[in-house]
Amino acid sequence: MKLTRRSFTTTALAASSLVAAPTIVRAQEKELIVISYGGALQEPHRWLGDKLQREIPNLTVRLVPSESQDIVAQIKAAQGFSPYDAMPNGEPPHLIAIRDGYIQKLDPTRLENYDNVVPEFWPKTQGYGVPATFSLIGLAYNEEMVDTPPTSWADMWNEEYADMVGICRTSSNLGLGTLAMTAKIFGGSETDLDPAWAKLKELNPLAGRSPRILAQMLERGEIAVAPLWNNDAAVAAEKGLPIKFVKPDPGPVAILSVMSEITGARDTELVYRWMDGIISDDYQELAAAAPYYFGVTVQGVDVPEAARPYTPSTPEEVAALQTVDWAEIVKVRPELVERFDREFAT
Amino acid sequence: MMDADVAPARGARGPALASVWADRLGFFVIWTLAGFALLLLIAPSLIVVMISFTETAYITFPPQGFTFEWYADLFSRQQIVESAVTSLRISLWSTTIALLLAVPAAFSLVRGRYPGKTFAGALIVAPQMIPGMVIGVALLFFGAYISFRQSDLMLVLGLTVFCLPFAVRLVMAQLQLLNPALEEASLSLGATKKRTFVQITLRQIVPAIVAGAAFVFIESFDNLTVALFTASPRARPLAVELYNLVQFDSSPMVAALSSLEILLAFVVMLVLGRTIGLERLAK
Amino acid sequence: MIDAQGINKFFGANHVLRDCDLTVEGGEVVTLLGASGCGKTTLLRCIAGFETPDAGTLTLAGQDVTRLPPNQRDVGFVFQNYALFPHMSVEENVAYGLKARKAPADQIKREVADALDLVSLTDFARRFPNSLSGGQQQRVALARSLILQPKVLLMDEAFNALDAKLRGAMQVELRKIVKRVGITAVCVTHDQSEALTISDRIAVMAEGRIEQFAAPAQIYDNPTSAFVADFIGAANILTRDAAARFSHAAKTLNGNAALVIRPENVMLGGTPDDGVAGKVVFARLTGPAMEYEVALADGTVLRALVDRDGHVPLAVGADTQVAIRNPDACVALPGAA
Amino acid sequence: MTEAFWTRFRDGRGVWPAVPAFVFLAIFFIAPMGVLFSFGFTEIERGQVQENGFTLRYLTDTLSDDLFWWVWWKSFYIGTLSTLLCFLLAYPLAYLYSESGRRMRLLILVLTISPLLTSAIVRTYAWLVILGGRRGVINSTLIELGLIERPFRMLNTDFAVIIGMTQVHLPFMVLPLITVLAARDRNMEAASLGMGASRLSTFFRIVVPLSMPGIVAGLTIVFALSYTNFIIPQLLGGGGFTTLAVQVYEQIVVILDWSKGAMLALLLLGSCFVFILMIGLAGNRVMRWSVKETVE
Repeated sequence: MKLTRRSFTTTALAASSLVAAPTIVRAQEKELIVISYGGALQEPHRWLGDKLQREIPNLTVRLVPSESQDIVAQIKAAQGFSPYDAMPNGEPPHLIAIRDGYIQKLDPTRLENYDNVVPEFWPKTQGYGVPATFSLIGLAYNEEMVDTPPTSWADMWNEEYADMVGICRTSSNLGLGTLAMTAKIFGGSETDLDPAWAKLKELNPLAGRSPRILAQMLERGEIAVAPLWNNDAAVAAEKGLPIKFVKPDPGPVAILSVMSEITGARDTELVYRWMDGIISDDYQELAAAAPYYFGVTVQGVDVPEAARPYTPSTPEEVAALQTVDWAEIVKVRPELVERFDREFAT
Repeated sequence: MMDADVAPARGARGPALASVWADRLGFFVIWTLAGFALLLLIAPSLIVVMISFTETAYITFPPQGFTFEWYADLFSRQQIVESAVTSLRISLWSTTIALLLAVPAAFSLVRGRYPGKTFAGALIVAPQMIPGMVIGVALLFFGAYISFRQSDLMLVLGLTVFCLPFAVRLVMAQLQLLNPALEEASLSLGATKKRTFVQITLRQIVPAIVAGAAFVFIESFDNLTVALFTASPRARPLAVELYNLVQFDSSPMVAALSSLEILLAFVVMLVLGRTIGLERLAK
Repeated sequence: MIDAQGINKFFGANHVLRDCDLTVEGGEVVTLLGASGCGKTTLLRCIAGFETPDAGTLTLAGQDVTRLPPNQRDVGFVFQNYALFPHMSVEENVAYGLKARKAPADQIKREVADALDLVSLTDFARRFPNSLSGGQQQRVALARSLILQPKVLLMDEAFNALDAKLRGAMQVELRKIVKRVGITAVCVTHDQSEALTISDRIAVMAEGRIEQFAAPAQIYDNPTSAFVADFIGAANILTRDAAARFSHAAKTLNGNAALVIRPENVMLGGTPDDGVAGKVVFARLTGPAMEYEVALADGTVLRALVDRDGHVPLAVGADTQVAIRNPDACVALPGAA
Repeated sequence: MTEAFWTRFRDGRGVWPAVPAFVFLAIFFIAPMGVLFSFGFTEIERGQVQENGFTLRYLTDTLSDDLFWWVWWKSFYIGTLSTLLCFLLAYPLAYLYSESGRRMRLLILVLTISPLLTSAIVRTYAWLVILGGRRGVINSTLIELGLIERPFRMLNTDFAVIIGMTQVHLPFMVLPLITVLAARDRNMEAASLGMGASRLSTFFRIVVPLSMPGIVAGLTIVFALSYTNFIIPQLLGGGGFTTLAVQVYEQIVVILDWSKGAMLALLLLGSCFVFILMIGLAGNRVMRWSVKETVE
């Protein structure tokens, strides 16, 4: 190829117009940036985003798939100029976000669907954000690798699964949930986690950096059993992989996800439209359906039959749901993250 | 000094038989390692491309069936397409800025005569010694300090800092090879200094500028370490998107996206090979 | 045409040109000759304008150009390795100067054709420099300079890059072309035979000074210093005492410090009364003549060049008589040998 | 533009053409590095730098922390092993290049340069596919062939990280070696063979020592890259795998302790420089012959 002056000029012109273009277009746009989940679990948010984009002219809804941890780092760096508008948080990071002032108090009068929500969920939000969905931490296993499926939390320590158990780092809710649950069944508590560390270490587990990565490890057959989110297990099973989910005795851990307005959001009105959408029947029906099986937080939405293995479907199962005193856990979260390295660094 | 295995030359006699076999074995090992290195360079790309055509919804080897579904899936995802455009835009900016800074700096560092030139040279190539992550983190902190937020601009600046040394060094290397007599010849033939600069000096370092541009562009396009800390969440570059996909999504779509990046690399290499030759690129 | 007066140049503390005066007439070919580091290239670059003298004035065709940049001087320069632009074809290289002067396209075309014809490279117009031989490259460089019809053509070691055989042929070729064009030329070389071949006048330089500036024959026959005598051709330089043994030469010596005797002026095998006894220590054939080194009794070694016609070669170790053929052709030098 | 402008630009006379680059680097490189440095010695709470917050706490805490030294050792060991493996593979390849004809050379160049133009994530991703569990390329092939029944655990091990780093950094080792090996003076080898040395001993006694400059350059750059890489350990090492670079990321992004993160980044950078310096000094010792002796 010979570089002539003309071809160079043409390229330069084309390049500069490409560079300049988005700035011109963006000027008249409205934008809502929402933290979302990664992979297939993002779809319900996508659906709601598309719906809002149809309803509101010039609106772009951007979904940022992320584990919420690095998002909080960015919000912190932005010092009050958050680049994001709304985010769903599981209970532990929700408490941290309230403490550090990253999210805003909810004004219930601005929500049309406020009364839709099962009233018991409201206190858990502590007045910040709307209860979006809930998910379960249970045990997932790879059918091809396991002869007798686990039925209780204690089964993780079964001889059969020796060296084939995975756990998630304590930087995630999944990891914290696993830790808290282990503490509970082995005589500890939220304030006394030492038994849990000892028991987990006994497992000689393979650690996953994040829940999604842990799920992938299970999918690839690197591990046979792992505490996992019901949603991730459901998505993997849907793909045709031999992944099964059990609600182990005495019960799976339920964690509520709260959708909140982030401090410094640019267009509060839009954020409220989004939160209202989250607690609408349409959205909840979709989120509860295959293959996501998110737990619903509103009244009157039926849980589909196929969701049975993944969600609490009988009153007994609802009663068995385990809760954790997250306030105690989040106080020491940094130490717990570091402790993981100290215990499990390989 | 006489070593055991270095036989002294005794007339026309060759090395001892044992040493012939040692030779064969030794070189067999050397060529085997070379072959393994070649395999290591090519196999991962080939496997990723193969996987991208599988019909299963998860990654499996050997791939089953043949489908373009994952490529279609890729282009139907607005977010991925947008991030590709973002990366393109960011890369063009950082390439332009890096070259505008690098070319004059290279002239000064090669031809200038002033005290402290060595130090100046060391300063300009210093970012090369700093891992991208540290540059990204430093910019993030610096931004927090002066209320300069993560944005396209911050990303462009970070990438420019990171890539500047490559561009400067490439242009400097070429300038050092330039024969100053060519410029004198041009002047003695009556050309103006501007004409001499444009037609002789600049024209001669065009290969270095093209190579520099290509490298800065590709590095900016692919960079994750700087981008992770400086990119605007609103317009995330492809590398960050891909990093998330690898972690969050186990579908073969990731393989499809990777295959396209591999294809892009080959196209760029073809262009570079045609314009300046790969042998020169190696240096 | 060229008038350089009192040129001085320093590179840092290094005094590379010392009071150089050089006057070149129009149409004359002048060579700056000297060993490497003598300042000849610097002087040439001063004339070209690549260097500015620290003292002295330089006039080209009556115009003071001392501080003028090279592109305004109207001089042509042929570089040591020709400095052909590698990214341009032969044609484009030759046309470069005219294009820089914004000459009309048809004129450029015509003149490039003429110039290539002059150096017999018409068939190579579209080739690139890298595909040409050294001699061809040199002719391109020459054509590239000549096409602009400069007042002066400057050449820096223009034959260096050629092999020995081609070099001789190209020197003759160059002299012919330059004379045909009638241009004033200044060349730089360290090769005395090249200087003798192409020059009308030679300026011998040493340590930043012009030692002697004269026609080749004048320099050869009447060197003004031992350095010049030694640099051009071979020379036996005898001290006063050594020279005194040769009775005929005493008159020429005339009280000076040293005597220059060219080897061809040394005669071997005469009778003892008109010669000095010596012993052959080295002998070789140079083609038309035999060259000997003969040691005298006091250890002085003389070189002698003897025409082979009717000469019976002497063996190493043979005793012989050394004499001077023509005492008038000897040159007496006032300084020390 | 004036003639003077172009002269000065062409000659690069003076500092000024480099000034824009200097200013740029001063603002966007030196200053941020300064902030990073100062953050390592400052109390920061919720993103706010505290008044009179100077502290050596982070330095002393880190240096007295067993975990830090453990992680440092891990980084060093992973970096060193993958650098050596890189060298072991790159040298024969570069030698093959120098001994090959045009076509083979082109092939080697294409295969070496093309990974440089592909993003590191793509190449790391490939290892997830190759090493990953029972569906991975290696295990599924071995099981298919009936050689093994239970898949090897390859992903999420030190081995995975080392092999991943080796592959990703191989071109950086190959290129400098190609440059020195292809340009070498072959008369030396002819002389050695002529004196009766075997080919193999010629290779080890003549070819390898004379390519020392390329070796040092390759080792330096590959070590620096491996030692500071945090993507490959994160993707291939598993949740329990941690190196200094990973710790920096964890502290800043997950634990949100900027001061500690900054301190770790400084220690990472400082120790990296020390190792690079050591490689350079070792190289100089080996290459004593290349130092020009001053002749009096």
